[in-house]
Amino acid sequence: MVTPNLSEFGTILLFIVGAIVFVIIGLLVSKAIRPNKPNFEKLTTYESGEDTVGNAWGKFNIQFYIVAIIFLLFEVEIIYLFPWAMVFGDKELIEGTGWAWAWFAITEMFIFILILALGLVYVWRKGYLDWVKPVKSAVNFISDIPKEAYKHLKE
Amino acid sequence: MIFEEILEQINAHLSDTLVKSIDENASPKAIVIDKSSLDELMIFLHKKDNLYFDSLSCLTGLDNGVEANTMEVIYNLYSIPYDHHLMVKVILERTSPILPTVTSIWKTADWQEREAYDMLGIKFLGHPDLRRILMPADWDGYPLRKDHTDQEYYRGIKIDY
Amino acid sequence: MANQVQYIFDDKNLRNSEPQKYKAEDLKSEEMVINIGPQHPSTHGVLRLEVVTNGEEVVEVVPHIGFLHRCFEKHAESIPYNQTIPFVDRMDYLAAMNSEHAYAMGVEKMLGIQDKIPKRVEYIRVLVAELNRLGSHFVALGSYGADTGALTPFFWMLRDREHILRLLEWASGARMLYNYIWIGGLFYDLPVGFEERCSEFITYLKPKLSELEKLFINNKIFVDRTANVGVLPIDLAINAGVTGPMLRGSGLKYDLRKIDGYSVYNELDFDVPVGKGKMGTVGDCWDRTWVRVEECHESIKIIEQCLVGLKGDHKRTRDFDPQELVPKKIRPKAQDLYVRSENPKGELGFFFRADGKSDIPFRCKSRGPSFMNLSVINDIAKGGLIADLIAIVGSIDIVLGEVDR
Amino acid sequence: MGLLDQKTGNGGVIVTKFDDLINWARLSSMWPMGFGLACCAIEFMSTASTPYDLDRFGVIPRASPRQSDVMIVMGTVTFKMADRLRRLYEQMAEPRYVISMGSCSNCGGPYWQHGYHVVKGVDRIIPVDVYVPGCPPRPEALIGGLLKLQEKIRQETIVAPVAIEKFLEKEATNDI
Repeated sequence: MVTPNLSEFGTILLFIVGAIVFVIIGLLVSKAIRPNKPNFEKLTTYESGEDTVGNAWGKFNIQFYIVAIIFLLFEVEIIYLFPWAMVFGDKELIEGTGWAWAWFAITEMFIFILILALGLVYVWRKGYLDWVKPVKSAVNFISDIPKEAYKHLKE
Repeated sequence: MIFEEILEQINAHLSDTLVKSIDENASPKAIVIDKSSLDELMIFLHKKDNLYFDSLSCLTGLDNGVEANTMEVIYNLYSIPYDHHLMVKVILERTSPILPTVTSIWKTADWQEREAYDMLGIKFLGHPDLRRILMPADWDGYPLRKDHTDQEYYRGIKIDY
Repeated sequence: MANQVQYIFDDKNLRNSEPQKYKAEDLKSEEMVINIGPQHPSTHGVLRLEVVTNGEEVVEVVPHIGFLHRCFEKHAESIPYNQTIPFVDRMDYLAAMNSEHAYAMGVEKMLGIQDKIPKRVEYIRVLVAELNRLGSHFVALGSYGADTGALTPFFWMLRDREHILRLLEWASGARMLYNYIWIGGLFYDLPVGFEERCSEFITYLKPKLSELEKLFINNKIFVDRTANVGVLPIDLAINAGVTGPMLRGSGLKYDLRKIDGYSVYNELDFDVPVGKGKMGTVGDCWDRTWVRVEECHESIKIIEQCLVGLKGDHKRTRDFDPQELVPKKIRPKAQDLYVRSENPKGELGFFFRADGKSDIPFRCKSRGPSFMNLSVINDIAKGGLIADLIAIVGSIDIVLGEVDR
Repeated sequence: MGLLDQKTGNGGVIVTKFDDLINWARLSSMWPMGFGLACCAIEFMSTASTPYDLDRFGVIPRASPRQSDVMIVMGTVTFKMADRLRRLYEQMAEPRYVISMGSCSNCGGPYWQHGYHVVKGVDRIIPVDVYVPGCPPRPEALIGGLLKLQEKIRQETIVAPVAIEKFLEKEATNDI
């Protein structure tokens, strides 16, 4: 069997290049086929048939920002787990140290996760996670006619 | 509470010169009043404990044509607790049809008065925002007037067939 | 010569024809104006809602209507009484039979022949009107399911409605807009075998309705989406002129078929469902939908009684002519008249002014129930979320032909 | 659909013209924009649902004009709606077609005489490809309209008709 002179990463590179080329061909062909006649009306933003009011760069409520930050925090935590997982399952290391490596790695990771879990508990208890629901203002309309007048029409 | 008793209540509690005339063969029976006493009568009909006209079923604007030179606004009132009807007619002169609003009493009058203004040009004093409700804002003329002729083009589109 | 395009484009056209209430400068810092505009799947037609929102919360809703104003009142005062019936159909195109029934009753009352209408005609009118009420409620429930994210009820309901359309087409010749109830009688008598086919449909329909309740009305997601949402208190409902399933959903037993007892409704026994707040507070979206489903059951009861009546003592006889009382020249004497009847959406009223000289009404104003029901949307949608606003618009069940007339 | 299938038959390899392939792709997936105005919209709903299924023609109602190829004008077009209709038509992506469903949008329909607020035919606002008569048209009529539009798409070609342009240019030069 001819030994492939491409290294591991070579095949991955070929795969990536193939994917990119495939996509570009698809886009170019459809760009060539479809008619392209932009005019002012067509480029206006679509808002179910109406003009838009104000621009889209409105200021958002602060709650969205807090939830995004907390999400980002735990996302980064997961990224740190990837390199750890690669090293943790390494055969030679585990035999070499007679399982000591496995125990050391797992306890170290648990400590790392526990600290972050502490952060989550703090955030949860402080109430930053729960969404501030708008309180529905009851319709305060008092009719001049007393309720007893409709008694016979209400069971 | 038939029509005559309602009339007695009105004459007893308000001035008896208030009801200008009675239209017997209208169904429900109608009273014709002057626009100056509209507010006072409507509040009385709404709040009086044995009348309780709590729903304004239908508010109709009406143009009697150029030669009669009058316009009418007709209120159809109904009382849910006592299940009786009343029709109140107000006659206005055609050149400047203006009368007070009743939106403070019935919230349903808000849109109906805007529609009467939109269709016939009847102005309601004290209405929160008297704008056109059905026709485009830049449509000129009031369509339901007897002497209304459509404009020739709107946005460049021929209106008539 | 075919019309060539005459439209003159100008980018201020949109603002001039229907100006916005809120300009960009008079908005607070994080408020935004969104147009749930004329072309939107959940506005059930061409309704435009200008919604001022603060993040997800709806601060104010400004409804803009008039996009389907088809000048009904101008037509009604330009053509004779009997030729206006097709235009009455096209006002509430989901419940054409009920609207025709109201209009015909009004003109008959003006002519003074409303007591001489043969019993069989009255029973046929009530039968087809109740069938049309079922069809209207089916579209309301189906599209409300589509609004809140469940497409199955939409297809189920329109499949069942197809049977009704075919029955009414068999009777009157048209699927949706019939011109079947004439002033003084009917256009055709019921075809032979109609009663049997109709009772077959009713027996087919009953399990379908209970199936729908299990799948959709008592569905946990639907209940969470609609319970305690858009609560309409009874005082505001009465004062704002809201009628029909919306008013009954808020807890008032107010049904014109019972109160006025027009046509032969006083001979039939059916009861009026009222919102009891089973899943939330009284008068929320769920109650309105539940009242509509219960009304479907009541309509089925009425249809069964009508069928018994039509097969029993009001049987089809050889010399029965549905058009015998239809007057050739309709010229009522000079009078004003206000007639009202119970449409699937609420109280449909017609105000006539006949001048006695011609057979064209001097003025005919129609009071559309959806026009009034829609006017409360700002009060009940304010403060909720945008998704709740969509659920509220669906629960009001508006038909734009009737809002704009 | 007749375009591509008579070219197979021997082993499933399709040899076809470029135009046929594109037209076949376009006509088998005509996505209409949900532009329901009045009674015709309800008739479209019953056409799109169970007994007269539109999905078998590849017709899936889309909510926004950006993703739709066909604008089915279902109902009465009023003057207030005319500006919006024109804008929505302009916002549709280019190979776009218009089906005018119902006599209201064909010519003003029952509102032709006293309808001061009704546009007497949607072709006064946008160019129309197929007119479907009826008030409201029966579901079969609407499906017929869709098939008629498919026939129209079948004859389309991407290559500009060069011969006619050359002839017009020659015509224009020698009569100055």
